[in-house]
Amino acid sequence: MSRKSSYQLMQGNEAVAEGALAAGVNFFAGYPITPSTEVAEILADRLPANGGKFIQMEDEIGSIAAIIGASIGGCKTLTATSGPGFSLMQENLGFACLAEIPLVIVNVMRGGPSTGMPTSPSQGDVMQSRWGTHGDHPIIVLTPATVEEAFQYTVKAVNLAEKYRNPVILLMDEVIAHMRARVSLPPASMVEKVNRVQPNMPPEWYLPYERSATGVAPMASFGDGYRYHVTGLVHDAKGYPTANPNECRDNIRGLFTKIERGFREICMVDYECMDDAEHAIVAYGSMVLSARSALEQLRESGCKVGLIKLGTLWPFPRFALEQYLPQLKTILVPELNMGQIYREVLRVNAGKAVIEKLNRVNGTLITPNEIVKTVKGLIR
Amino acid sequence: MSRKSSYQLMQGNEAVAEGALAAGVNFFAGYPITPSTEVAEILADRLPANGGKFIQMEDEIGSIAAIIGASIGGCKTLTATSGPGFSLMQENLGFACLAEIPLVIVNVMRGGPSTGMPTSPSQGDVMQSRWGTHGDHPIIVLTPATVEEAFQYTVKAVNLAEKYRNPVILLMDEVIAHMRARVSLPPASMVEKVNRVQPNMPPEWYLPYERSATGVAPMASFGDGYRYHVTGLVHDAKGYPTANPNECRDNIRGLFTKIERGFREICMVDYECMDDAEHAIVAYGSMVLSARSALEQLRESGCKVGLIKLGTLWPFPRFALEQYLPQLKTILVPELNMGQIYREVLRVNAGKAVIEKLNRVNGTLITPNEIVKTVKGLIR
Amino acid sequence: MTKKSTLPTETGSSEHPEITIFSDWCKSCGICVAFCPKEVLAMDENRKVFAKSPQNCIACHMCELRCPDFAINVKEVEKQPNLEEES
Amino acid sequence: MTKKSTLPTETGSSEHPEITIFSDWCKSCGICVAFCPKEVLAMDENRKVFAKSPQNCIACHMCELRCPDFAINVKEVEKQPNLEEES
Amino acid sequence: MISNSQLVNKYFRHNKKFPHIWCPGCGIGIILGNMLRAIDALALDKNDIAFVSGIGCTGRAPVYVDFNTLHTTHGRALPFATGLKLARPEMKVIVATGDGDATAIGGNHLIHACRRNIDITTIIFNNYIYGMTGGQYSPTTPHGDKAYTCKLGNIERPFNISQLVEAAGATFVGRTTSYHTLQLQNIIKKAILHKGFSVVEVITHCPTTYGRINKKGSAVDMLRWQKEVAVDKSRADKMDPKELEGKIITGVLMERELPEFCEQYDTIIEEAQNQQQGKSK
Amino acid sequence: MISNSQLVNKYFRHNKKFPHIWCPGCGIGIILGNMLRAIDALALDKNDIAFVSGIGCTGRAPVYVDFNTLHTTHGRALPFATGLKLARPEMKVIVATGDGDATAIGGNHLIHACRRNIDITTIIFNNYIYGMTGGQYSPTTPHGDKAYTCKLGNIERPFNISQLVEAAGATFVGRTTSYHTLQLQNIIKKAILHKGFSVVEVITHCPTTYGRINKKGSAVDMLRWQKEVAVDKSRADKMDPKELEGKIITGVLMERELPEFCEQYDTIIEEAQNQQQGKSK
Amino acid sequence: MSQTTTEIRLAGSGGQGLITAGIILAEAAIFDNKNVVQSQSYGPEARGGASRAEIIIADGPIFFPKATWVDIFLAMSQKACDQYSFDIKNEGIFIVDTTYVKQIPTSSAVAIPISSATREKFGKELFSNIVALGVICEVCKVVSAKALKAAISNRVPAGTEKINLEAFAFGQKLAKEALKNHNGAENEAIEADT
Amino acid sequence: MSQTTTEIRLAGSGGQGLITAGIILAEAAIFDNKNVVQSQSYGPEARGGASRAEIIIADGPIFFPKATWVDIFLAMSQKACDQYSFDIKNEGIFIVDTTYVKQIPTSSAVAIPISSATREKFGKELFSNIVALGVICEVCKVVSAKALKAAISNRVPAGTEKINLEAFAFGQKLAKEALKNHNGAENEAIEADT
Ligand SMILES: Cc1ncc(C[n+]2csc(CCOP(=O)(O)OP(=O)(O)O)c2C)c(N)n1
Ligand SMILES: Cc1ncc(C[n+]2csc(CCOP(=O)(O)OP(=O)(O)O)c2C)c(N)n1
Ligand code: SF4
Ligand code: SF4
Ligand code: SF4
Ligand code: SF4
Repeated sequence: MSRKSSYQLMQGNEAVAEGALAAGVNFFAGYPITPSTEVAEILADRLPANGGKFIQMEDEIGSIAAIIGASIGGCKTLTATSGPGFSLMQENLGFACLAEIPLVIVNVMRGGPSTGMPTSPSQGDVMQSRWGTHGDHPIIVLTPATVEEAFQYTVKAVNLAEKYRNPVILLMDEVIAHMRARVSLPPASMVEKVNRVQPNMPPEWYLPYERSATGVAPMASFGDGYRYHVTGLVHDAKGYPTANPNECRDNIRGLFTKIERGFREICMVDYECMDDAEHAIVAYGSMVLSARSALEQLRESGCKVGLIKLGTLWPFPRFALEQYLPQLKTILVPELNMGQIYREVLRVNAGKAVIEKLNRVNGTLITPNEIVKTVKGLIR
Repeated sequence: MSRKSSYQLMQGNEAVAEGALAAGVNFFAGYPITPSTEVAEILADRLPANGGKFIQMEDEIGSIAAIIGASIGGCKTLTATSGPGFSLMQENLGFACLAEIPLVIVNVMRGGPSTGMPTSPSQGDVMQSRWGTHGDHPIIVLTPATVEEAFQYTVKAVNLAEKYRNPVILLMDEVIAHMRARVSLPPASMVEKVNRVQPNMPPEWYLPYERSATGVAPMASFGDGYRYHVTGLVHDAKGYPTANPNECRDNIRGLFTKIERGFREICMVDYECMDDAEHAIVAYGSMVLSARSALEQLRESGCKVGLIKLGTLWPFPRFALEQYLPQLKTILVPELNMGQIYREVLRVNAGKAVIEKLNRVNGTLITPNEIVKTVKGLIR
Repeated sequence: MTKKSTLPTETGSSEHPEITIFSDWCKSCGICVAFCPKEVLAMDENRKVFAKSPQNCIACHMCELRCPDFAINVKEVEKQPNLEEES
Repeated sequence: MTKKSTLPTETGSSEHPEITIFSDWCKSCGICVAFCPKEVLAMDENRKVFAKSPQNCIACHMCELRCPDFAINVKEVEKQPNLEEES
Repeated sequence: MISNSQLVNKYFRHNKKFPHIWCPGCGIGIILGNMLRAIDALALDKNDIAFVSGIGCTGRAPVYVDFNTLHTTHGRALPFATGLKLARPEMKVIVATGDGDATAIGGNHLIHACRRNIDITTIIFNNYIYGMTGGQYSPTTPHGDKAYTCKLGNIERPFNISQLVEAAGATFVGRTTSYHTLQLQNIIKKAILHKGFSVVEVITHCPTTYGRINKKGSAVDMLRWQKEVAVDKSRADKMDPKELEGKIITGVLMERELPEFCEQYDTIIEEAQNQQQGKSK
Repeated sequence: MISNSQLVNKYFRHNKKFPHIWCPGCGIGIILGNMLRAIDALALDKNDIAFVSGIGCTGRAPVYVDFNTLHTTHGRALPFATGLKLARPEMKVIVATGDGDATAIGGNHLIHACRRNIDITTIIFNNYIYGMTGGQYSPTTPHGDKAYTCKLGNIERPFNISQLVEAAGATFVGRTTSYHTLQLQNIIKKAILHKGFSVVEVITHCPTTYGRINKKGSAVDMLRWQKEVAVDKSRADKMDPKELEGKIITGVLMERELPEFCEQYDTIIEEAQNQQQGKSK
Repeated sequence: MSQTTTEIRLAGSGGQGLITAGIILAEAAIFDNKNVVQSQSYGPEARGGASRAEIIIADGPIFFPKATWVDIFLAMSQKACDQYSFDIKNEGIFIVDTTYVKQIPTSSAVAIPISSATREKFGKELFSNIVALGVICEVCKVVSAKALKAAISNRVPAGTEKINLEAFAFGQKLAKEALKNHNGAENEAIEADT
Repeated sequence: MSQTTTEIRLAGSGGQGLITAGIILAEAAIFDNKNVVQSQSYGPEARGGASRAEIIIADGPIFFPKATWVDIFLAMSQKACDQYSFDIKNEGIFIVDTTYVKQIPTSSAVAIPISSATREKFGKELFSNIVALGVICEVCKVVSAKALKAAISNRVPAGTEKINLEAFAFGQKLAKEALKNHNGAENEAIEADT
């Protein structure tokens, strides 16, 4: 796509597709679903033109399976879906976690549960993105709040997936996915691209699950001469199934270790007006937009309010809160769900500040004014 | 099955099947999976003999779909699965939540994620059972700690499902599912059976989603003359799709209201030695067994330790903790996962007691001795 | 909208079949017009169907059977339907 | 167990094909014994296979092809395999 | 014949649901109407009918009509219907499903329902595309045709639904188009009366997506095409394969008798109860 | 011919994996061995082979052999393999799957892989039952036979896999048994060489579950049965249907040439790139 | 209308192309070097229902992407007019397509038979959305005609630029006439280049 | 062996029927009016691997269902013997089937060729597990022979009760002989009815 000026009008889903291309994604498998379909449609056009591949699978189970297969074949892969499809992907998402396969799932959240409100905004899948598959596992979940971030976070998602050999979820509200805004994207050459570490030892020495100092093992692609085994069973460093308790422990705990080691790099948090804040709004996704508007008004009327904007939801960036807890009297968590990140805030808060939630599940947004009113009520 | 004495040897999975029959379950659809398969095998034999129906579906998605269909047809329904199958059921589980269909899913947890450790005990699916499907929704999750409870809780699960028009998950560790123990089951006639409330107004007046004072609407069976609509879209009191924000709010919030109203009835908690306890172990499932053994030893050696045994995991029985927080110095949460209920305990604790976790994810149990040692370490 | 508020726009005389169009439901797809074997129907300037030549109607009911919106109704006057061969 | 530790139990002389049985791998299913066209093989009292009549072996390799456990090996002495018609 | 007014009066729900959501000229309404006429002709009791669908434009059909209606998840109408039918064998269970719903995400349930020969009538509204999500290719999009995820032309080959369901075990297979409304009524009637799993494939048109991107003209043009390509089985049987190229054979393509699932299950119940009585004696 | 020792040396992984997990006499080992012989005969490079499986006793095959091996989730081997193949079209992708894995939970992926005609060789180990979970009926369990979830006899009818995959679009269909090891090798060789989606159904035996509950005797007895019921296609073509009742026709049942998916995708890439160049000019 | 932020809402029914119009308007704002956010509401997943596009144009940053206090409202169907006019500013500009809006809620509305005039002029209603853009441009001057023309050429299918620009000019003309009647004052006919 | 709690472990390989033996033992304990918990470990999902059944018998409540300090251990394969004997009490009873266990880890073990003796006597090893129960009954007396016989009759396939009871008696006999050699003392031959 040739750029006519440094600014352009772009939709959130389009920005995701552009981000994927910029990050080097060369394989997409998916199944259409509102409100994420534009990502697939754009990549169906753009990938082959860039020598990449697009395949529409028979369902979402097949879609995630196909990108796992392609990732094992060495591709940078991504799929895009929404709640119902994301639910169907859960089993194979667990496979990717355990087998440590880099991939990105874009989940554009719509009102739920079930078919729910297919074209309405929601943030109902926050906890699901962390806990949706069975068995204990860590995961990385990013959530953009603007169209520009939809681009940036997609790049980041692909890079983190590659770096940590882990699935990354890009969780986006329908609002961000469907709104169009003026953006200025960096030229492709300026975009940082991370590639998974490949083994450089002789094939006989290669242990596909032996963690290096970073906690991540190098990953060979099938067909490159490293013949190894990939399985959804708990496995040893060679990749072979094991029932040995120590090996099992090492396998599962190792998944956590690598993410813990990368914790600070993975966590993206922005702070706005927090220096002197006595009250904070913790927000993510579209609620950042409402909160920012509210913040302007609140500061104008002299309230010492700040914004903690979560770009990373999981692992939950607890430090972002902890560092401000000593100065905070109240924290408001506005969400388009019944209070999911609210629970995390409560946990981390450990009884210190007063925590309040503001929730909406009727398919409409919480407006800036509602936040202003609630914060003022809290401050009293 | 004729009883030879009031005591008999019974396996956990067998007790679930017996409980289902005692509660009046007359429809089972499932797909075999270790370690839950015995439930299906027993019911395949026993249901037709009791005039009920058993069908083996092509997968778990079909299994839950079939029991939803049968439940709408008026049957009391149940399915049994394990992690991978439970993950596949998530989408339709959300349908059942939103459409308010009574049914019971038995999830016998095995080591995960993915295929994991198919025959090893685990408690890895605790958070998934609450958050596995997309969109915000409440759910009821019970977890038995003995073979006898496997029977009792299955009955309770069926009854709660019927009473609240809601899916209920019976979450069981592999240990409980596969161990055999001496049990004495009540005669079928003594087992309390709850049936969903049926409408008794003329069909034209029937509103399938108009909440009564209990927060639950009466549920007609298809074929009984009440022709109504069931959908996975957010709907109004008639059951018809709506995009009206107020109706949407009423629909989603109403799901929560009915469970909140029933909170105390739904929550099963047992307290052992808690009266004078300064330290508590919070445990569920097989960890109750380890904890009880440990408790005996700890009390013998004079430690003021008690046990809070959670029979209901979701909605999380926060009051069970809250009432004891003033007297507690420390709380230990042993789990066969990386610390899932631990998070809930932390949240409810709100900084009051010292909370410690004890986790295992290698396919083996935490032994009583390990708990004893940890508690002693905590007490110092 | 309930049926009651849908006012029939046009009815024929008692000699030929009675053609009723519920114009609130009509989405102007033109199917009835196109497949009427007797060119009874036509579209007005607001792209709503009306019976231009009701007298030609043979009550074959093809417009009724093919209207995707249940928006057209043909009532014959004491006669049996005259179903046309379709293929 | 690695292959090295698996001691071959029996070998034939150089006149007839050399039959090797890896008895650690043999699960005593009896397939090789049943389908040997020349009744070369038999089961010992521990239900492990041995070559009872190695001299009769025609190196048809049917035992090898059908052993589910890769536990039997027939090596002909400089001869081409004599593959039996199967059906 | 029942008129549209009578149809609406007798079978439609009388609240805030009309005009329906389908695009101008969409074939779904035509098929729905003629399905209702078939049901009317059979004089079935509305209380005994369960009308089940998945997700898609087609999936929106049940909400309008006054039966026991169940709008399930995408691709899963058949297993929902299977559970319902087995729980209520006396009911007539009819499934409305799009080509994507039936053969993409729902393909497995379709072939298994065929195999089980459970007494359900499945009407597949085959418009060659995913209508609801705005026109991506489906497993029935013809090779070479365009959709919004294959703007350069579809490289996949379409399923032949009739062949597939026959091979999977269906015991009644019919096919027609939304143009051939009388044949449609006729086949649906037969399918409902058939004891066992019956599939009726209806070739229909989505002018908004498939029609637009493939430049197939208006709904009227697309109906004309259906008229042209359809050849009744009785005629086709006499034609040679060359002549039939590009044609769609319509009619009852296959019908056979095999034991029905629910009936067979009744024998299992009987046997199990006999055995149990034997034991307790 | 490569001997077992050579086979083990050349193709098996040399660590702690033997003896394998399959029961005494189980046919899976036989099929695996003869698949390796076929591969050996084709002189393929081990680095170019991806061996993919789902879950089940059959699914455990890949871990033993020294290829690029991928043991996926239950029923999903084919979509994993599809992604891998499309990412690495130069590799030979072989899928090992049980009857349950392939046609129960995985049935949809199977028919869609057929339809796409993607160049993957799928070997279906059909033992008529779910072995791994201890013997529940599968979509191929014969009508009337027993399993641990149908002790009174199966009321469902089995899929005819060959018919199903042909109707779904497979371009190579072969069938044989674990008894007919030479034919097995032969068909697998042809299937691997076939450009397009190939299915090889191997009738095999699970003495532990299906054999036991149906009183089919030992593994040896079950192999004898395979020998008896198998009729080579060349012979079967000359026999009349009556004679063939209860028989299983073996051999290459169908082979046809149709454009392969990955190759077609290459033309899309070419076209898209041409268009883009056209644009940027 | 605030100096720095203008909220515009275009509402009508499914096939009228108002989302496209919204996108063009937004893109034009960018060409005018303004900041912009555009969003839309979908009805139920299927087609034919009410459709609504919102465009917020500002000099500075824009946070909340939905209109809360609408400056300019275009209604091209009665339903849309009834449903989406509740939050129009008192001093806001209200444009209605009288082809479809028969009950006009305020006497201050600029009432133009956009669709029927388009049909008369071009034989089909296809270009009504572009005609509407011409109207908006003329009535509100929130984006320049130059930018709008550039945006139109950029977004419409290749080969249809000319006729679309004609439609735009036609809209401008319609508006001018209407304003004459409406305001009783002549509006400037020259393009408001910036 | 503690007065109130006895932990028993039966270990061998897949097809030997030790889980069934464990179940029968547990059921017999119930017939003896004791409390009991039985559990087993599975190998990987498939068959043929090591197999282990544990039975805890007590007068009072039993909480933890797994053996932690084994009183009675039966090993019917070398692998099981090697793998599962680490937590046997010093004073525990160690029974090995010398058919398959060639390396016996303690000289105090009661060594009986259970499988080969069964094969000799009954033509097949099918009944080895029941023979083993006879041995255990005789060696340990943890449950009564009467209860065991009742439990056997209850659990074995209908029609095979008689031969199974014969196998049980045969096991008792084998044990008696072995104990003679082992202890140098004659054990009582009468059934320990309770
Ligand atoms: C699990 C899931 N995946 C995807 C979707 C999105 N979706 C809705 S309808 C549909 C396909 C519609 O096509 P078809 O079944 O042919 O019906 P039509 O709309 O053409 O009638 C899709 C992909 C969904 N609702 N759920
Ligand atoms: C999602 C899921 N459901 C169920 C299972 C349990 N399961 C494992 S293998 C299997 C079936 C095995 O049968 P088949 O595919 O015929 O292979 P076989 O074991 O006979 O070789 C089942 C149901 C699973 N692992 N995952
Ligand atoms: S067929 Fe129906 S909707 Fe179409 S123009 Fe005629 S009356 Fe209107
Ligand atoms: S076929 Fe193999 S496993 Fe079976 S008995 Fe012969 S050598 Fe042993
Ligand atoms: S999108 Fe297509 S299938 Fe859907 S309602 Fe419109 S015309 Fe019909
Ligand atoms: S259970 Fe059956 S299929 Fe599985 S390894 Fe044993 S014999 Fe083979």
